[in-house]
Formats: sequence, C-alpha cells, structure tokens
Amino acid sequence: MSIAVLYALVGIGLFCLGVYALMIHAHLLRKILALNIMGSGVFMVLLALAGRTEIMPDPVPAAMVITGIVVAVSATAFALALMLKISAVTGRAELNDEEEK
Amino acid sequence: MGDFLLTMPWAVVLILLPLVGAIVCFLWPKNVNQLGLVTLAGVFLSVVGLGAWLLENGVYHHAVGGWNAPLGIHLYADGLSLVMLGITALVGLFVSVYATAYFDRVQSEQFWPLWLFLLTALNALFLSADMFNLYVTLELLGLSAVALVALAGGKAALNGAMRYLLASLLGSLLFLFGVALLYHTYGSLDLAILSEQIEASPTVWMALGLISAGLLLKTALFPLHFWLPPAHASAFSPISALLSALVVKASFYLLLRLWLELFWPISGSVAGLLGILGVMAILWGSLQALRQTRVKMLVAYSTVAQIGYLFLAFPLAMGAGVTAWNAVMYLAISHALAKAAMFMAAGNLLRFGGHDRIADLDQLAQRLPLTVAAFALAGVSLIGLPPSGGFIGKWLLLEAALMQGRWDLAVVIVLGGVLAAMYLFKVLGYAFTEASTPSKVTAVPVRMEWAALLLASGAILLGFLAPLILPLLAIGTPFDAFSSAQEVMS
Amino acid sequence: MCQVKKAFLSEYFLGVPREIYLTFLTRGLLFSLIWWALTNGDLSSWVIGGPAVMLALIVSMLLIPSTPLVWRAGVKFVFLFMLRSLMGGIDVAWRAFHPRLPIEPDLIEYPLQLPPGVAQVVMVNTVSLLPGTLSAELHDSVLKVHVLDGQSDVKTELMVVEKHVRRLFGLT
Amino acid sequence: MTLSDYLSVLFLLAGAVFFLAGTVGLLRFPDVYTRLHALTKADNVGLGLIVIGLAMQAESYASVGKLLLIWLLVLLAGSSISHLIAKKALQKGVRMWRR
Amino acid sequence: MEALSLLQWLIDGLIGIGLLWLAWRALFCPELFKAIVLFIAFGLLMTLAWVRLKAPDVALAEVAIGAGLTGALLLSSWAKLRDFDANKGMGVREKNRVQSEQKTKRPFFHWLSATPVLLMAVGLGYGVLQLSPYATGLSTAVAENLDASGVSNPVTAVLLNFRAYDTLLEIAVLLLALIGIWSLEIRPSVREATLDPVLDLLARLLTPLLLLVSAYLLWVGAHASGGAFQAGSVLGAAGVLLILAGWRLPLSLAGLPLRITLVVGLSTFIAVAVLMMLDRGQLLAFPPSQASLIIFVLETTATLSIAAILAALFLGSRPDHSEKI
Amino acid sequence: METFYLVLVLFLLLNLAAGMWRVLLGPTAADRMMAAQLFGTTAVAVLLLLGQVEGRSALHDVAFVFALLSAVTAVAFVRRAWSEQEKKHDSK
Amino acid sequence: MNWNDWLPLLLIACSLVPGLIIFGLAEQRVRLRTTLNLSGSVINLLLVAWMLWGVYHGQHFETRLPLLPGLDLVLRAGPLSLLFVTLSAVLWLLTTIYAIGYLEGSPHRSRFFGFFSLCVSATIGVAMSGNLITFLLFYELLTLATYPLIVHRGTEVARHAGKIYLRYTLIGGGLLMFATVWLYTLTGSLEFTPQGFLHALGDEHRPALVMIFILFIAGFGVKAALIPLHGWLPLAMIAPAPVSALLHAVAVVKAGAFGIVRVVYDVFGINFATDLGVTAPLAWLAAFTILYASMRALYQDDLKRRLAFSTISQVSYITLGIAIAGPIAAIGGVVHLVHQGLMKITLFFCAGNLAETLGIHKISEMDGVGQRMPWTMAAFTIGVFGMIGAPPTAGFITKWYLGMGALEAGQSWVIWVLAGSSLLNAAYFLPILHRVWFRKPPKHWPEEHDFGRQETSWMLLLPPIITAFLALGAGLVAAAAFSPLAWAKLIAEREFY
Repeated sequence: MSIAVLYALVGIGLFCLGVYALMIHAHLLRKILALNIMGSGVFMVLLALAGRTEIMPDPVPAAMVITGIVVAVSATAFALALMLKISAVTGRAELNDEEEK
Repeated sequence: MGDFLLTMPWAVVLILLPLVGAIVCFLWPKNVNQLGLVTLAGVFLSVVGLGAWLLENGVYHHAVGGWNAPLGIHLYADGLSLVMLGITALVGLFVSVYATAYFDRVQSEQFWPLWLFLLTALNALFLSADMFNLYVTLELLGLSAVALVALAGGKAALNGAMRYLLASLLGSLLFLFGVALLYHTYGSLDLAILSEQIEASPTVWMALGLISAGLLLKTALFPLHFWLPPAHASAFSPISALLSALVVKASFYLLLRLWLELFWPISGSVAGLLGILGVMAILWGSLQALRQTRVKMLVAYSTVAQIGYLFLAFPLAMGAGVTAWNAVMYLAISHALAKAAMFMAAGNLLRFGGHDRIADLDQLAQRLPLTVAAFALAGVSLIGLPPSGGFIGKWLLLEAALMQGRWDLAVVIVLGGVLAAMYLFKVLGYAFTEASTPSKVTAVPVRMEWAALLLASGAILLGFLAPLILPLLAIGTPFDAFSSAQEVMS
Repeated sequence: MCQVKKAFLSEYFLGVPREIYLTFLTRGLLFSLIWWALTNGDLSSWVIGGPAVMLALIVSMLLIPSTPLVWRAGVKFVFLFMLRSLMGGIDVAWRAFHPRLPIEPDLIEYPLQLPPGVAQVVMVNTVSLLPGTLSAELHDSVLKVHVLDGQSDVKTELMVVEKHVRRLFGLT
Repeated sequence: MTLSDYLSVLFLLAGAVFFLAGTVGLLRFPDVYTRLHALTKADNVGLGLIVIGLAMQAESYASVGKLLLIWLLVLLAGSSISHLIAKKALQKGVRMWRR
Repeated sequence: MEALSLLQWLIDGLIGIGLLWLAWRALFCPELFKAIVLFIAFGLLMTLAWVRLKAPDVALAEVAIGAGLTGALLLSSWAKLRDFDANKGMGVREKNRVQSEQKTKRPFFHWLSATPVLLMAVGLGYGVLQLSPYATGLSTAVAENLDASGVSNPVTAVLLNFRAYDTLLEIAVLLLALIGIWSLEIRPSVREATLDPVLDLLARLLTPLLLLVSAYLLWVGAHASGGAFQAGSVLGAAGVLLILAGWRLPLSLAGLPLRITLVVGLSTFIAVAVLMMLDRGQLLAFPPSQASLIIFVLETTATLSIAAILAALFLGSRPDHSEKI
Repeated sequence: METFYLVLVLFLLLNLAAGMWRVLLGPTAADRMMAAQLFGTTAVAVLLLLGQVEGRSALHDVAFVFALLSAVTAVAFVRRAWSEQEKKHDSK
Repeated sequence: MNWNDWLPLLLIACSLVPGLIIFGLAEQRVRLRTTLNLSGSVINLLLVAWMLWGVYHGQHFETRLPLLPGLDLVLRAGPLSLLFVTLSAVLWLLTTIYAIGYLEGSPHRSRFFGFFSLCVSATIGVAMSGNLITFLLFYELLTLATYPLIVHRGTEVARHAGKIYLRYTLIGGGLLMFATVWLYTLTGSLEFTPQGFLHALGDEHRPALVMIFILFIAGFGVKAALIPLHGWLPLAMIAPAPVSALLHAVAVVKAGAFGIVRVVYDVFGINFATDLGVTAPLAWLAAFTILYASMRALYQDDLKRRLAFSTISQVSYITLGIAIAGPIAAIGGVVHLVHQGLMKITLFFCAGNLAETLGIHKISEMDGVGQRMPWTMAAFTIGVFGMIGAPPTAGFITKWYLGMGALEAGQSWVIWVLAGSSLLNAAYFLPILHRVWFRKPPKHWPEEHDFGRQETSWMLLLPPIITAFLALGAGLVAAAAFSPLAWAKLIAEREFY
C-alpha cells in the first residue's frame, strides 16, 4: 500500500459517507453538504490514484478535478438557492414526502 | 448546395449554435422568442446537414483542438447519435413553437436561455466520445433541466426540482467515480481506446457498477424513478415535454452507448438484471399511472413505465442483437415524440380548464378536439397500437423476445401495452363525458394545439418510416461492436 | 446602498489634489512592491503586472480615502507594534499555559481622541494585538476594550498607542 | 548547518510553541472573549515567528517579501475579525466570564 | 530515511483520519451550524491533502473555493433559512428548527441504506486495491506536447489547450448555474446590517490586494500553479467581500454591462473556437506559435467572467431587480 | 532539516486536531467559528512549512490565497450567519 | 407505374381522405360534409365494381409498401377481400344516408362522420390485407376508430361501455400481436397464401402452432364475439343506431370473423389446421356460441340488446362454416358474411327508426307499431325471416350450405345445431312480429316525432328498405353471376386467396 492508495481509500470513505448521509437526512442543507463531501471523495480518488507512480504527477486528473470543483460549486450554489426558495415557499427546508392533495 | 452540406462542420455547429443562442437570449431578452426559434431552426438544419454527411462518409470524427485521443477530446457521431440528435431537434422545434405561445413575457425570458443550454448539453452529449467530457455535459444537462423544472415556482415544482437536482447530482458523481476508476486502469478517457483495452477486472466491474448506477438514476429506471414523477408532473408543460422526451433519453443513450461500446464484453452476464428492473418499471409505472387522478402525474408515471421498455433490450441483445437494439431505439424516439405531444396536450388541458383532474375533464373531446386528438394519437403510439412508431418498436422488441424464447418478457411487453391502454383511455373516456362541476375556461392558443397535434401525428407517422430510419441507425454500425462480442461469447 | 457609492465618489473628488498625487505614488510603489514579491522578481511578468498594478491603484483610490501618512512615525509605529504584539503573544501564552489560568477579565471603555475614519480603525485593529486587550466595540468614538487582566494598567498603554497612531496620520 | 539554520530552527520552534499556546488557550479559556485573546495574539505571533524562521532560509528577497506579506495579511484579517466577533458577541449579549 | 517515511505516513494518516472524522461529524452532528463550520474546516484540510498529493493547482482551486466562496455561501444560506423561520414567530419555531435540522428518515431506513453503502465501500476499496501499482496516466503524452501548448504548466496546458473543450463547457455550467438562480427569482434579503468601520476598511484594503493576487494567479498559471479559475475565484472573493461589507453594484451597471461581463469569458471562448475552426478546420486548435497569446486572452476574459459569476452567485438575487422590491 | 519541518507539520496538525474539540464544544457559534479560524492560521503555517519541504513556491501562493480568503468566510459568518435572533440559544 | 398497384390504396383513401377532411369541418357545414361523404362512398362503390370485374377476369390488384425490414404493408384485392369490401362499400353508402337522417340536428356530427369514415377505411383495410401485419394494423385501427363512436353520446354509461369494449378488444389485440410475432419468428413470413404457409414447418413446431392458433382465435374471437369473449357487444349497443348497424352488422364483428377465415385458410391452411386438430374444437365453440347466444337473446326486452345477442349467434355461423372444414360448408360460412350483414343491418336500421321516430327502445313497447310504420316493419319482417332462415331469404341459403357442408364433411351434429338455432331464432323473433302486426297500438308512443305524411324521414326509411330487398334478392337470385353465393363459390375455387 502506498500513500496514494491511502488517500484513495480515504476518498472512498468520504464518498460512501456522503452517499449514506444523502440518503438518510431530511434537511436539504445537510443533503447539499453530503453531496459536496461525496464530490470531494471522488476528486480525491481521481487525484490520489494519479500519484501511484513517483516520477511525475499526471496533470490530466488535476485538470479534471479543477473542472469538477467548478462544476460542484455551480451546483452547490444553485442547490442552495433552490433550497432557500423552497424554504421561502413551503416554510421548510425539506422535501415534502407526501404528495400534495 | 450539396457541397456545402458536406463541408460544413455540422457537429460543431450543433454544439456552439445553441450555446451562442443562449448567450444572446441572456444578453438581449427583448426578442427571445424570435431568437430562440431561429436557433432551433438552425439546429434542425444542422442535424440534416450532419445526416447528409454521415450518409456520405460513414462515421464522423473530430479531434477537438487538433489533439488526438487519448490526450484530446474526440467528437464522434454515428447513426445512433444522429437519430438522437434528430429527435432532439425535432421535438425541440415543436416544443419551442409551443413555448412561444405558452409563456408570458417574463417567463419566456427565463425559459429560453435555460432551454438553449439544455439543447447544447444534449447535443454535446450525443456527440462526445470522451468520458470526462460526458460527465461535464451530464452536469450541464442536469442543471439546466432542474432550473427549467423550478421555473414553475410552485410548491410542487420546487420540491420536484430539488429532488431531481439531488438525484441528478448523485448520478453524476457516481458516473464520475466510475470514470475515475476507468481512467486509472487504462490511462485514457477516450471511448474508442478504452473499448479496445477493456477486460474484466474488479476495478472495471466497480466502474461498470458505478457508471450504470449513475446513469440509471438519471434515466429513472425503477426503483430509481422516485424523482421523476414529481419533477415531470409539476414543471411547466413544455418543459415536462422536454424532460420526458429528451432528457431522460439522453442518459439512456449514454448507458446504451457505454454498454455497447465499452462494457459489452464483460457486462453481458448482468444484462439480465437490467431486464428485470425494466419489467418491474413497466408494471409498477403502469399501475401507478392507473392510480393517478391528474393527467400530468399520470403521464409522468407513464414515462416511468415506458422507460422500462428501453431496458428490455439488454437481456435480449444476446440472441437477437440488432433487432433488440433497433426496437429499443425505435421505442425511444417514438416515445420522445409521443410523450412530448402528450405533455403538450396536458398543458393545453391545464390552460383550458385551469386544472388537470381526470374526472373533471368535462367534454374536452368536444371543446378541445385538436388537443384530445393529440393526446389520443400520442396514446396510440405509447400503447403500441398500429399504425405508430410505438407499434414498430414493440413489434421488433416482441420479435427479439420470441426469437430468444423469452416468453416472460414477451408477455410483459404485451401486458404493458394493455396497461398503457387502460390508463390512457381512462383520460380519453373522461374527455368525452360531462363533469359534475363545470370550470371556467380560458382559450388555448392555436399554436399550442397544433404543435401538440403535429408532434403526435409524427409519432403515428413513425409507424411508416421504419425503412427510412433503421438504415440511418445503422450508419457506422453502432450495434455491430456488440454483434462481434456476441460471436466471441458464443 | 446609494450612500455608499456617493461616499466613495465624494472621497475621491473632494480630496486635495496634491495629496492624491502623493498617495497615488506611494500606493503605486506599494503595489509594485507586492507584485514584485509575488512574482519573485520576474521581469516578464510586468506585461500583466503593469496593468494589474494600475487597476489595483485605481480601485484602491476609489475605495480608500487618501490618507497621507507620516513615514518617520510610521517606522516607529511598526517597531512599537511588533514589539507589543510579540509581548501580547507571550502574555497570552503564559496565561494559557499557567496551571491556575491567571486571568481576570474585564470590560473597559476608552474614549478615543482620534477622528473617525481610517485612523480609528487602525487603532482598533492594533489594540486587538496588544497584550491583554481586545477591542470589542467601537461606537461614537468610544472604544470598548475587553481586557484579560483587569488589574493591569491598560488605559495608559492605550493612550501610548493612540499617540502613535495619531502621529502616524500626522495629527498632532 | 549554518548559524542561520540554527536560528531558523529556533524561530520555527518558538512559533510552534505559540501555536500550541493558541490551541491551549482556545481550549482552556472560559468564554468567547478570552478565547479570542488567545487565538488572535498567540497564533499571529506564532505565524510571525515561523515566517521569520522560513524567511531566513529563503532564496530571494522577493520570497521573503511574499512571506511577510502573508503574515501581514493574517494579522490584518485576524485582528479585524476578532474585533468583529467580539463586537457581535457583545451586541448579542453573550455574557462575559468573570472570576 | 526510515524516520522520514514514517513521518510522512503519520502526517498523511492524520490528514486522512481528520478528513474522515470531519466529514462524519459534518454530516451527522445534530446542529446544522456546527456542521457547516466543520465542513469549512473539512475544506481547509482538503487543501492540505491536495498539497500532499502534489497537486498545488487543485489546492489553489480548493482554497479559492472552499475557503472563500463555499463557506460564505453555506453560512449565508443557513442564516437566510433561519431568518425565514424567525419571521414566522419565535420560540416554538426555534425548537422546530432544531428538530428539523436533526431529522432523518426512519431507523429502518438507516439500515436499509447503510447495507448497500457498506457493500459499495468494500467493493470500491477492493477495486482500488486491485489496481496496478503503476499509474498509466497521460503524463508522458502531456509532457511530449507541452511545447506546442503555449504554456509550461501542464495543468494549464490540459485545461486550456488539450482539453479546452471541457473548460468551455465548464464555464457554460457556471453561467448556467447563475442564470438558473436568477430565474428562481429569489427576493433579496431586506435586512442588511449597518455598516461597520472595521469591516469596511478591511474590505477596502483587501479588494485591491485581491485584484493584484488575481492578476498574479492569472500570470503564474502559464508556468506554475494558478490559472483562470483560481484567479477568477480570488477576484470573485473580492466581490463577495464587498457585498458583505454592504456595497452594491450601481443600478446603471447592473443591467446589460453586468450581463456582458458575465458572458464575456464564454463568448470569447466560443469566438476563439469558431475562429480556429475557420482557420485550421478544427475546433479550438491553436497554432502553437500563438497559443500562449490565445490562452492568455481566454484566461483573462474567463477570469473576469468567473469572478463576476461567483460574486453574483453569492448575491443570489438579480442585482437589476433587487432595487425594485 | 526536512525531518524537522515534517515534525513541525505533524505537531501543527495535532494542534489543529485539538482545536477541533472547540468546534464540537461550542457553546456559542462564535466559538466554533473561531476554531475554524484557528484552522486557517495554522494551515497557513503548515502550507509554508510544506512548501519549504517540497521546495515549491506554489505552496506559498496557496498559503497566500488561503490567508486572503479565510477572512471572507469569517466575515460572512459575522455579517450573515450570526445574527440577532440567536440570543437565548447562545448565551448560556 | 401500374395503376392496378395503387387501386387498393386508392380504395382506402376514398373513405380515409373524406374522413380526415370532415374532422376539420365546422359543425354547421352540413352540405359540404354530406357531399364529401356521399361522393366518397359512391367513388368507392365504382372502384369496387371495377375491381370486381377485374378480379373476375383474373386481374391482379396489389399495393406493396415497405414497413419493416422483411415485412411489407400489403393491400391486395383477391376474391375473398372483394366480397367483404363490396359488402362494406354498399352498406357504407346506405348507412351514411341513414346516419345523415338519423343524426340530423344532433351535436358533434363532424366528429361522428370523421370516425365513421375512418371505421370504413379500417374495415376495407382489414378486408384487403395481404399479410398478417397489415391485417393487424387495420384491425387495431378499427378498434380505435370505433371507440369514439361508442362513447359518442358522452354519458357515463357510454364511457363505461367504451371502457369495456376497449378492455376486450385491446387484450385481444395484444394476443393477436403476440401470436403474429411468434409466428413470424418461426416462419419469417406473414404473407397470406392459399393453403397456408405453415405446412412446410417441421413437426417439432406443432405444439407452438397449436398455441398460436389458440391465441389467434382468442384474439379474433373477441371481435367475432365468440362466447366467452362476447361481453362487450351488448354493452356497445349504447352507440347511435347507425353505429350499431354498421359496426355490429358489418365492421367489427365481421372483421373478427374474417380474421378467423384468414387464419384458418390463408395462414394455417384448412388441411393443415385439420391435421393439427384445431378445427374441431373451434366448430364446437362456434356451435355453442350459436345456441347460447340465442338463448340469451330470448330474455332481452331491449330491442337492440336482443339484436346484439342475435348477432353473436349469427356471426358464429361464419366460424362454424369455416371450422367444419369442407368446401361446401366454407361457402356457407363465407356467404353468410354477406348475408348476415345485409339482414342484420336491416334489423338495426329498423330498430333505429323506431327509436328515432317513436322513442321505442323496448320490445314491450312495440305493440302495433306495424300500423304506424308499415314500411319499416315490412323491412324488419324480411330481416327476421332471413334470420330464422326461412326460404327464400338469404339466411336460408346460408343454412342450406352449412347443413350440406356438414353432411358432406361427415359432421351431422351440425344439423341439429342449425335446427336448434333456427328454432330459437324463431322463438325470439316471431313474438316480436306478433306484437308488431297483431296487437293494438297504444294511444301515445313514448316519444313521437312528426315527419309529415311519411312514417319517418325518407333518409331513415330508404336504407332499410334497400337492404331488405338486397337480403331478399341475395336469396332469390343466388344463382346469378355476381350474387354473393356465386362469388363465394369463386372464392372457394380460388382457394381463399
């Protein structure tokens, strides 16, 4: 096992924690946090595994992660705005599980 | 003229034109409707151009930036992409015309940039041959779709949008994780290169699982469909049309593409699982649709059921490959036309009576005949009754199932049609009868009625166009990779 | 929020021209220095650096009122500040490590003689880094200071600092 | 190791001690205000010392400049923010701990 | 070397465990505010992890985003959420809010979701461990073509030349998010705290500095860590800071001028793409001799747009509509 | 020398871990935020030290940006998150 | 390009195009609508006559369009097709006239006539299909086009009837599709061929073929209203009278019966089917349906319901004739396709006249109605005698040939079925005639409309009289060259092609 693999495993851990939290939490802000942490986990795996060889770090995963971070920020900002709107309309920052009658 | 058709880089135009359109609509929102329609017309023409090019030259390759894979990104188009692009442009055009009448000034200012972004994402997705690029297009697609759903602004729409957003982001991340694993196994993101090297290993299995799970979530295959009905039912009708007809298909297309070109050598053995989920989707979606009391919700659940059909091809591809894939693609495009028309018709009902309660449709067949006709024609295609695109699709699918002796699937295919008939004719039946409480009515613009009707007629017309469309699908033999794999297996 | 904008403009237009000229120069120098430090002295970087410094200069002129500083006092002030803040660190470290936690917090009010504006803010920020003091509120030129050790003679210390700040800004 | 190296190590070690002090203060001090004292002062001094220690190893004046700039920034931000937090705490009536 | 290696392991292990612990607490501690603070800390630690993974470019991006924007966004959203609650009445609501923050699905559901997640974790871990210990990345391919790319920082070369198409779409995603938020028509929060002289000066001091740093990152991106996105984020942070200090874009600039700033990056990208298409027949194919200039132009405009978009994302509501309400 | 720097890094990281305790303890929002702030300053130091170890000036840039931007979060906290309504909850 | 290649398509267009135009017409454009309708049906008749002449002289009319790889859309005018087409064309013209009179002044006539024309197109399409997929296509189109007619009145009852109708027919359609595709995967062909195209298949496929046959019969049996698949038909009586007349006399039930003919003769081939052992059970089923439905008819008071059960019973004669598996019985079955059509439409027209003119729906209200509406009731009487099979009506010819065929095939039990059925027919029809002619009329009819000197509108009166004459004529001049019987013999000669 190398340090790369250590970080990759941490990434997997983060990802799975995120998935679990996303599923069980009701509050939207928490779900958004969970998605962000999941994203970080994926990015970490992506980048960590690039460091398996010591010679020269692979720039392509780094570029992908940067792109991914931008996308994640966009999505987070949008999700937060949507959450606020929901909260303003329904009074709760949760999804209504029951259908409207 | 012919020369011009063959020299223009249509694929690039298909991606950049709607993007430019979106920017222009965002900058100068005064004439969005005209700007948008011009863009759509341009996109439509570009698809025609690309089609001409493909017919002449086979597949299309474009190394963006002049960098060849694996370093750069390739654009790629074959018959499969072409048909998807074509259906997108067609449905898009009609929905756009519909939208010009549907939205008021402020709404159309919001609608157009988002929709054009969505169109960009769809086109880019259908043309990309790079795994990471596909991820970016998926995100572009998901965000624009969610933003469109949220436009409706009500409680239900916002909730639906949020659920959709969460599902979509989760799906994208799963996809990205799979991409990461693939990249680190083979050192490339290019589909063609990956497909040459791929072989079964624990890592590849995990990648397969993650990518498939992500895309299934976005495609809303049972039991991952939970987000679809609220989102599709609560959005503005033209948007529901776009979502059900195109957006869901995009992730399905991607799944199909990846399984065909990438995973088939290893995934054949688990294809049965997708088939089972497909069957459950058909049954569950139809039963839920039967239970609904509102038209749009019913139509949305119908989408859940219809998506199930698309997955029946996976277990069937083993013995009856090309037939099964043709069947599914035919079903997909027929569903795109029919479902778009159906949502548009539902939008007309909503506009007309201010509600979409099925039991209170109140003699709409008399008062809104074009709309009800559109609904009925679309329904015919969805049920799979002849003569319609849905019939051809189901015929081929049934043929594939029986060729392989998959009686169970064959029965489900027929049963699904009967169930579809039951829930759709429920709506139509009430459209003939008088409601107990008449509601106040608003006039429906002619454009909205005709857009729905023409699109629905398109779904019917597809029943006669198989000799034209099936050869298009075969350009570049997208289903061939699979048949060679089949030989290896047998 | 229009007042804010107006304030910016007035600060810009109503200043004394010569002062602005001077400020312009000093700030330009400062920004160039920063750019030089950032780019590790790379000469080719000035292609971007030049416009960037100019832009930063313009923005800073728009945002920060031109306040002429007295250089000699400035050096003195920096020296004092360094020393006192080091003392501050030592002081608080000592208290933190001390097993009995020798603190006796108190809140005192200290009326500032300084004119409102940049000078007051500099004072406020400085106070927070001095030993045992933390500026907690500035209201109508009265500074509330939270002190760690109520017994110590904070007021005198504050007066010293205020004097230095006043000199720094050339307000005798 | 040269003399400057030894000096540098000394500064760095001292810096670390101050960081420790900051943390200990953060944990031991009884209320917001006192904790703010600990954090602002100790950490800033700690960082300053580390910056000086590293500056002695630096290859160019420019990088020394950059290090100093970083420290100044942290100083400015730290003191401003501690003031803002303290002010807000007062406004909100967070009670002060008294012996 | 033995001690050194052990030390490395300890550091990386600590960071790894710290990350997992922070993530766990951020996701499962009862109080939402605490969770947000923990998440901010998580972002900061993530930066260290990127540094340890020898990806300073990513670390810069993470810092610019994690430390600057995401934290501010989360805190500000949390505050707005609470304001909605508060507007509906105090006391009881407060209790409800705390409950709602902790609310999860039924315990049965916890197990139902935990099992597949655990399975997935095991599977993924196994999959990763099965990977060959030698990376088969594209570093050699990038290195071979670096000369023709116009920049010497390989990450920038990938982002703005080899895979520039991704970046184009990425900027489109950013813009889209903003358009999406604007179309939600969120009313701007009425409450804006009184001006604070200390904060005011801080914002005013930092803004030109942030501008300089942004320009620096833009420049340095060509041959070392940095680049358009990092530069844009830093500049955007200046905008966020100004917004927080109470400054608002004058209405005269909030209309078309702002919109043009928002799209200038994407538009330039498209324009360059089309020009290259016309010139060399391939999308975004830069001639090697002019590549560095083209990339510079692309990055500059992108920086401007990214900054404007990020600041606007933080503001949330359309600035040209905000005054009407 | 390298080992020394790394020991320092490790020490600072442990410091951070201890500081996290405060985030959990609270009791006021300010306490938590403050701890995160500590995180910022310490992380700057860690970054500088790591930069020294790896001989990368890029890390100085990271530290620089870090220092600049961590202020933004804190300001957001003070201006937005920690507003008037929290009185009862906080002052125990 | 040969004109003959397009004639079958043109024939369909004759009703389809007017239908589509009519959909777009405003409600009040009565004259244009009528012109379109009538000219469509007249042109249709002329074309049919032309083709009859052509086929008689051995010409070939076939339209072939590609539909799927390996499968074409085939429309072909063979003798059997033309028999059905002719029936439809003639009755369409008459029903159109009748419907114009019947629906005068009622709402949504554009929609009605549009779908009506669509139904006719579908029926003609069914008749002329040259292969199973084409057949299926038009067969389902027929289902769809009739649905709006059933729910036309827009009442809750109508909606319910429509629902039941769809439930039956769509499930039937599903079975058909299943069977068709299955067959296709076995043989790779769906083309209707004299003597069928299955006998080349190996023995190992026999169980599958039996299953397919059962599926086909189940599918077609729904429309042909074989017991127990008949449940929709009595309910569908809610539709306006012209619909009941055309649909139940001609289009829908005949399409089902026609499908059975096609499957037995042109898909399986009668010899092969007999060999498989599937014809005998079919014959029993048909016989049972004949008797059971007649028995049910006895108990209906609603005139249209009684007629409906009568239809169920009568249509099974066709199936019976086919299933007996002898040439003479087959002629009887095929000719009954026409004869039953003529007779039953007469009865429905008359029932419609009663309802429209006097508001009479029930048999118990029909006392003495012969005095009020003698012409209508005369036509009715002819129809009734035809149904019973009394000579010299058309019904007699059918039963004669069926009986002869059964004897020839050595299945004498059929005679008893025929006799029993005739008895039952008499039992449920003759009392009506008694009421009509020999009882005293009541003082007030339930809901009387005044049509001046005539007993009812001439548009309502003319069609039943004509059809009654045709029904009578078909029996009287059965030996003539172009009589249905002669044509049926031609069909048998050319092996049902």
